Amino acid sequence: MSYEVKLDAFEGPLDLLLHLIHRLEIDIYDIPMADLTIQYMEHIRAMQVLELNEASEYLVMAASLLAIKSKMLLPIHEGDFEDDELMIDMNDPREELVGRLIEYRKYKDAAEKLQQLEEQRTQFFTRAPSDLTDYQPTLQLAAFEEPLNVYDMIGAFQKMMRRKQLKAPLSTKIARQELSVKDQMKHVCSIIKSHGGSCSFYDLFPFEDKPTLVVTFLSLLELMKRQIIMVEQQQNFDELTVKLQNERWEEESLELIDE
Amino acid sequence: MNLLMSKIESLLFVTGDEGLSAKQIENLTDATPWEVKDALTKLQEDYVNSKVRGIELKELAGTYQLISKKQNAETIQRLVDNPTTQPLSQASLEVLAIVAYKQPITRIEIEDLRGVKSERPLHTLSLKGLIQEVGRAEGTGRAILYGTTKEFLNVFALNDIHELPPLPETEVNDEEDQTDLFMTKFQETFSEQKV
Amino acid sequence: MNLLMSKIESLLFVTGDEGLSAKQIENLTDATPWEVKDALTKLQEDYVNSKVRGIELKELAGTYQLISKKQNAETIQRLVDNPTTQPLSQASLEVLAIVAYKQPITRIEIEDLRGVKSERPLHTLSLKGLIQEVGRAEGTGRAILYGTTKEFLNVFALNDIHELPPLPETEVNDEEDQTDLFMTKFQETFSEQKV
Repeated sequence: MSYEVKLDAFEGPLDLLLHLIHRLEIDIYDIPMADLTIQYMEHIRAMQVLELNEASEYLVMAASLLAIKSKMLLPIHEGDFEDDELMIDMNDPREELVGRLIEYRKYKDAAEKLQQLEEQRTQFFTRAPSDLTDYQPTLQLAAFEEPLNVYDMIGAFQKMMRRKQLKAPLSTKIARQELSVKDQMKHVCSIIKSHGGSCSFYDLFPFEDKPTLVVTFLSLLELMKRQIIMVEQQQNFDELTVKLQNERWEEESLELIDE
Repeated sequence: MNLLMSKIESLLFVTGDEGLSAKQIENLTDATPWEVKDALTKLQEDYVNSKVRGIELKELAGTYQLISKKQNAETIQRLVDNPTTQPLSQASLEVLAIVAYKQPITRIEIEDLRGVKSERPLHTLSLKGLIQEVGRAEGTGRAILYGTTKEFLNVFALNDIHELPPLPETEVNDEEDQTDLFMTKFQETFSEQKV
Repeated sequence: MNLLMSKIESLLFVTGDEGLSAKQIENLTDATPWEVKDALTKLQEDYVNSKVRGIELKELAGTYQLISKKQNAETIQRLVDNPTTQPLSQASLEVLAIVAYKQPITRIEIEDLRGVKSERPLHTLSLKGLIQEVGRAEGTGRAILYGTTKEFLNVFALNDIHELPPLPETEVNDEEDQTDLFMTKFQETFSEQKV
């Protein structure tokens, strides 16, 4: 008998056995040990790739299959039954194995259900809590009421990552690559001007996409160097304010900038 | 009633993925538990019945939260840049299932059940914030006991650990059936031989 | 039309405080500018006319976003005033996670990561003594660099910052490494054994 064996598809010897039992349509409560053992060995032999630390586990199982098989071959003599000790030995040698297989199968099924739940969870999205700064009292009271552990922190981080994946480049590929620092400097100046000569740092970064952020930032640095704008911060945590230094900046002067 | 529903919608809207418990909603709206329950039920009915609404109500990880309507999943997925969350591997799912149903549980117990070493999936699950150390086992080793986290509930859209689908069979019955079967077989063999 | 409204509500719901432009909505829903305009108008009418709704539509500089209904401002205020329901604890926790793992880090870097302004949580965390200024960044801005404090270690029962579990940032490689080191020996053994 030959067939394709993909061993990395199995989660260990128990998984492999369950697979065989299913494929051979064996009654799990009455396993023909000889057949199963042969099949198991066939598969083990066909393994091309095996994990170093799992190899031993497959081996141990192989050994116990052989042990069970040979136990079942032991001749049963009449009269032996009167001996109590032997009675205990007469328990079906497969019993423990069957118990393990059934127990393992339960969790394998449960894992499948979890997978379905995981899949279903991708069908809906939550939103970040709103920015309630406007409602916030100046002094904030206790931020954490319950005792926290590091897993709360990791949880918070994961939530953020889930949310973050909804940040596709929304302003779809409008060829913004051609954006030059020079052009952006002009643009920045006009934004500040439209805000009446000074605006928040954030107003200058309305887009999420990286190239624009970088170019805008570079243009700000360039404008600061040329003392066309000034950046101010009143206090820690305060917003940065960008001011036009010289109200009468000339577009022409920007034209002279070398890129 | 309408006003209460409106208030609740506002509250749940601003609290986003943190959500609020029924108790918190009661306190914030000065409504009775009964009124809140009623308003929540009516809100969800509204959401589901109205073709215009794009949101729904869900109990997630112990709080009520607004979520986007499942029918619109495809539309929202167009917003998804690069999925940051990979689905879990088979090994991780198995270990997670065992931890979820048998918590608190040690690594050795998990490995006994699976028949394979399980350090790596345990590590992965910890890193993803799905399981955590919940204590130490009695005895010499003082082995780490694992349990699931709130993030676990979030990822699998559960409100509570008891919302997990029941295990196929309970262990006890299983063992009983099994021994019964073996006993019958054994007795059969036995009596045949006696004859 | 109803379906479009539902889609738009879903989209605006998940994009939160960022909102979407009409153009973006058109792209995401494959609708014409007219249809989108129309749907937005109808949505806003619905929100305003319905006593049950707790949200409304706001247009700001060409961007549409959902906000909580102004009539419910008082309720929202109670939410903010109430320390046990403060939705900011999630924000603080996020910022704290970022500072803990990426210190020293500037505010801008934090905001880049979170995609939202983070002054307020930084302020709270400073007040609580969980983070502190640990230096200034090189360069023009000389921005403040933040790091965690001893109190932080206390609160999270850590001896040392290195005791933090690794960050789930880079996707954990869930695939198991594979090796065939054992294989040769293994196959030999079993081919010898006649089963």
